[in-house]
Amino acid sequence: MNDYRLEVRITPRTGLLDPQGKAIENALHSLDFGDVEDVRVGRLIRLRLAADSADAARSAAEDMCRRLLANPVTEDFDIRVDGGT
Amino acid sequence: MNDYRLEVRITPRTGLLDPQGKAIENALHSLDFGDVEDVRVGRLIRLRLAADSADAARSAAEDMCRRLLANPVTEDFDIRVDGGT
Amino acid sequence: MRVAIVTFPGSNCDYDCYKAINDVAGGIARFVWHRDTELGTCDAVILPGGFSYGDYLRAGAIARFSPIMDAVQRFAADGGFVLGICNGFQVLCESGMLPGALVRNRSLHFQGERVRVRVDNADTAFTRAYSPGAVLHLHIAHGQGAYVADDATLAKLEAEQRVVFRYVDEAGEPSDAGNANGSMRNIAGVINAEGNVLGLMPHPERSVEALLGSTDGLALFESLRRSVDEAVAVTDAAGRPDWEAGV
Amino acid sequence: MMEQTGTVGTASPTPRPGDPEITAELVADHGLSPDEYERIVGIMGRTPTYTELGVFSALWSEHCGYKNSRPLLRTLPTEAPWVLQGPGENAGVIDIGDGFAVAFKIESHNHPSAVEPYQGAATGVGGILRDVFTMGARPIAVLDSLRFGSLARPRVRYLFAGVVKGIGDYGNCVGIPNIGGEVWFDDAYEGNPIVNAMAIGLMRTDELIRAVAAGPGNPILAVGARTGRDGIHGATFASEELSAESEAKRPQVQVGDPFTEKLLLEASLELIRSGHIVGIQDMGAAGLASSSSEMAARAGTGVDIDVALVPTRERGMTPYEILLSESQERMLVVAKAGHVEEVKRILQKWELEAAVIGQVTEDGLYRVRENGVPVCEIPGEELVQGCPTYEREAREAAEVRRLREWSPAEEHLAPAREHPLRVLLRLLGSPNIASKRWVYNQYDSTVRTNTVLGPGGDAGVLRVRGSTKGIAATTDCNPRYVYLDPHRGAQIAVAEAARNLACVGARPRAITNNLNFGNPLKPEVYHQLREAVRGMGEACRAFDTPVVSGNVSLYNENPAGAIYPTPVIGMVGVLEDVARRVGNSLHRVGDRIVLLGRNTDELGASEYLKVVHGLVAGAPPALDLAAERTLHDAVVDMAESGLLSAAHDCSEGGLAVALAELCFGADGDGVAGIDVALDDDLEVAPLLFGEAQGRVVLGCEEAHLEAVLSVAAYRAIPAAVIGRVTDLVPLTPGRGEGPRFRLGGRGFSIDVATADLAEVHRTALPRFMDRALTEH
Ligand SMILES: Nc1ncnc2c1ncn2[C@@H]1O[C@H](COP(=O)(O)OP(=O)(O)O)[C@@H](O)[C@H]1O
Ligand SMILES: [Mg+2]
Repeated sequence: MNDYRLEVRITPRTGLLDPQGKAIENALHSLDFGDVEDVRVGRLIRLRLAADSADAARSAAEDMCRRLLANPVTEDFDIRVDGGT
Repeated sequence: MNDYRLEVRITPRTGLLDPQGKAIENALHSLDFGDVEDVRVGRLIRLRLAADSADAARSAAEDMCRRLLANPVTEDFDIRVDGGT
Repeated sequence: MRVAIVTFPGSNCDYDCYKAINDVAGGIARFVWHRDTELGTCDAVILPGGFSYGDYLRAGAIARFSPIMDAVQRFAADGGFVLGICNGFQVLCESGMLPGALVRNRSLHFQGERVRVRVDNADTAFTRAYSPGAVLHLHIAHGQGAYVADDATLAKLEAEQRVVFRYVDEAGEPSDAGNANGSMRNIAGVINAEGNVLGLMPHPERSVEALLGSTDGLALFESLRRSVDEAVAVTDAAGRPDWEAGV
Repeated sequence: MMEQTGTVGTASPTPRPGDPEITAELVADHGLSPDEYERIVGIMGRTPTYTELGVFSALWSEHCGYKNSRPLLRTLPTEAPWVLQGPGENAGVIDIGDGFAVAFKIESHNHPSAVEPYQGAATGVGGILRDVFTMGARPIAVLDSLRFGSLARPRVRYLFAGVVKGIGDYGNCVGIPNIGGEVWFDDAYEGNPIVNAMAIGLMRTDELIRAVAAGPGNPILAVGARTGRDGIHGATFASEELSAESEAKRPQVQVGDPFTEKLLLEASLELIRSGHIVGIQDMGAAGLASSSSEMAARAGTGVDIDVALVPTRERGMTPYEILLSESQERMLVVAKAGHVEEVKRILQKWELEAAVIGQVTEDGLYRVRENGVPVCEIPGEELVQGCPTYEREAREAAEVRRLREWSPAEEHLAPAREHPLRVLLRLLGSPNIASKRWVYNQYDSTVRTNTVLGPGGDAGVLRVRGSTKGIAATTDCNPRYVYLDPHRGAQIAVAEAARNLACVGARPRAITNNLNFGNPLKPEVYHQLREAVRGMGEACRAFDTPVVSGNVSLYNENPAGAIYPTPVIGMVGVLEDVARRVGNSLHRVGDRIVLLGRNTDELGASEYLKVVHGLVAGAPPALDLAAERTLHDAVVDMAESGLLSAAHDCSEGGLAVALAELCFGADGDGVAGIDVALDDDLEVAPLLFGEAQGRVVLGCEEAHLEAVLSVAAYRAIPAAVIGRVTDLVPLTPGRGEGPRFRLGGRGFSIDVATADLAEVHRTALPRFMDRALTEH
């Protein structure tokens, strides 16, 4: 078994309203970051996982996302696997 | 001016308790993902920014983090810049 | 006591503070819109509870950039009394007027309930009408109210007796069981070094009438009134403009 | 600009490039029957365009058109001298005296919550708040009535947690206290939870405004959030059964933004009070299509709207999409001609967008254009009122009749193997009876500083500033009763609501109701609906509580069948002197405990049978409407005279549970000890756990006992002094310690530390829910 560090990024589905992103965008504009657009706020989940291979780690993480971490109705996710020591 | 896609990752300071991460870790264990450890939950902010260069984009984003996006008492941030079209 | 209550978009305890000041605490309150740049004449400022900017990003993070906040900072720097309640406390921390930060409750839930809070410093402008160590029944209503700060800050706060309120258990002790939301050292409210800016998560304005179940918050406003009266006696002599009553 | 577009041809709309062809299949996909489609063609005198078909399908859906329920709803009482506005508006309104009026309504978000519990429930609260503040009333309270499957299932825990968080986050953020509600669990709701939210608003009687598009020439504005593609056909969606396909319709999920709602709320009230507008309505179900056509129909006018003027969130939206989008936090405002700038100024202050999108016309036509080109033109009256209504075939399920005729055997009457104490503990720990603190602690119940009694009591109570009055509200429905006997079950739902109000000292005034039923095309379901409405109407007449608003949610089914029929009653009452409200915790040592009403041998449909014997059977308890009414009047009289220190009705779990609950301190602090002796000649189970109606348990000072008994005697209400409060502690003691709960009678006695009962009651829900986060 190897030790992997995973990063799961969960973001609101495109097309869905993201009121938080909108509020942050407005705030950035009023702070003179006028060139900012399309602010979307998601979640970042970092974790360590013991697995046989990077692929196994990734597929476990996908399973976690589908079952618990991401809301299948409103969120998309993607996964990065690092390490393997 | 080029168009950059930035990803700002904001995570709870190491050392600070992360009750949300802990709750997710427990839930994953009870779903038989027993090998998961060190779960930390942060925020992922994606945005588009017009800037002269990738460096300029990054430094604008750093400024945003310091002023608004991250709370220096509790959070660390890091930034990824993509694109430049 | 002339009190300016700042209304941010999303504030929702502004009216409650207004009624507590005007109807019960014997003061005169007035709303100030967050876009205003002047507070007008006043003896104290309240940053009320609620969800300024929807609590998006972090509670209080966006509101602290509201135009009025410059005036609030100046007012505080001149020694004016500033009271931040719940979201107002979060705004004060975000703006650096108070140390520390307020993060998600340990329960991970919004908590709307009555808790026990001990007055750990009854020698401040905001708590002088309480007896030291008094245990109050106050309501909390927040999702991000766990107080955190680094060790050095905590040590300094303790050393300077700037932890004004603490969550306590039935025995009046700041135990883990009595810690309503997972705050470090059970901290429910802190004051700045100068003693004129107080922030607390519980809502004293919800406990000023017996009909609603508790009057334990009343002495906070009473304390403020006394402190203001003393301060005003000095400043009015200095010739500040008169208060336009009832505006 | 409008003048200009108004002159661009009045030729009938023709299909837009890219519109699908109108086929029988497309018509069916829009939830319209061939007959209904024929009627549409008759109204139009031609084939409708795709846009027109979409508009018809939304307005003729069950949700907007009430096609299966309207004939039944017409039989309900809707009038009383104090009713200022009955059904048909955004919310009903009653006069409570002293120049104040109260607006209230309940609404379901069952289907959206089944798909996405958090957003589904949150947007449900958002919608019902808008219905109330568009009447000119400031929202002062929310209540929520919830039903879920069994908590043993992770999916149910996920739904339950998500719904509660959604309701809480939305209402908390807007700053409206939650003052009550109910949660009930049963397998019948597996896969199809019930999420009903009720809102109450307060105004001066002269601030009442109706949602009308009056005055030809007046400009129409779209206000608030931009229109996106979310929720298109939500109204049709809400009128279909849940299936694997509805899972696939996921992009319809609407996202709530309570922050914008709060701004809309303040801006709307300011607009209404400014005198610059003539009408305002939420763009709720079926969005712009229904709000604009309904406002016109109420005024007998027409509208002329250009969708190109509607601010959108996404590019390239078609007229069809713009008209039917259910994006949240949007309102339609009809301004007075020449006042648009003033209206916009008020909205700007609240950082809200507004755009003039059309005007009121006098030709009665519902006309929509895209950049001046007509895309939809429908006679408004027919569109809004022409939806055919149906009286369906009704037949009671033989299975239900059989269950109702069940009668208890020896083993049910005297739980020999289980000591009554064990039964009591099991009932107190049953999720249906256990404390709902886990739920309402996630709600802000004290914001606005008017909450005199919050959740956890028999009803919520608010004071009315500037008056001595109080407003009380409750939601009730025991769906097991309605399942076993829809007529009586619905009557009991109304009776329990009225009894709950009486227990806090309020006189019932009016109801709103949410009819949550299955597919009305099934004769058994239509039978339930018809009988429940009949029972509800009768009970409302008996209590003088007319129906002023309501909502119908049909097709609540899942693969396993229909839900229990669930006609939720939201009742509002008035206290003349709010200082005389009565709580449901015994709080004075020496107080006497009095039972009003009579214990019976009934056991049918009880929580006891379900929990202890796994049975859903028997007839629900008998209900004597006249006796109930007398009881409520008497309890309110006693409360108003200051005779009562506590009152609590007997409902699920019967007398033993009611007594136990009276011993748990308010706010979760403290417990009381009591000593109660019953001398009824009844079997143990029906006496302790039967759910006979018409019973209230009172606590009163010794000095008031005679007065209490004489009020009861005067009204010929059976009254028995059954015990007294022996001791009291302000903190909750540890296990086995502190005051004792003593309850004895013929052949049984219970003697237990009250703290032990309280702990079971308090910890049952957290035990399920605090395990861990749950799977989807
Ligand atoms: N979903 C909910 N939201 C708010 N309050 C609730 C909810 N469910 C239950 N409560 C509170 O808990 C109390 C007890 O619930 P319940 O046992 O159903 O009461 P009752 O039998 O008196 O109607 C309710 O009166 C209500 O105040
Ligand atoms: Mg009940």
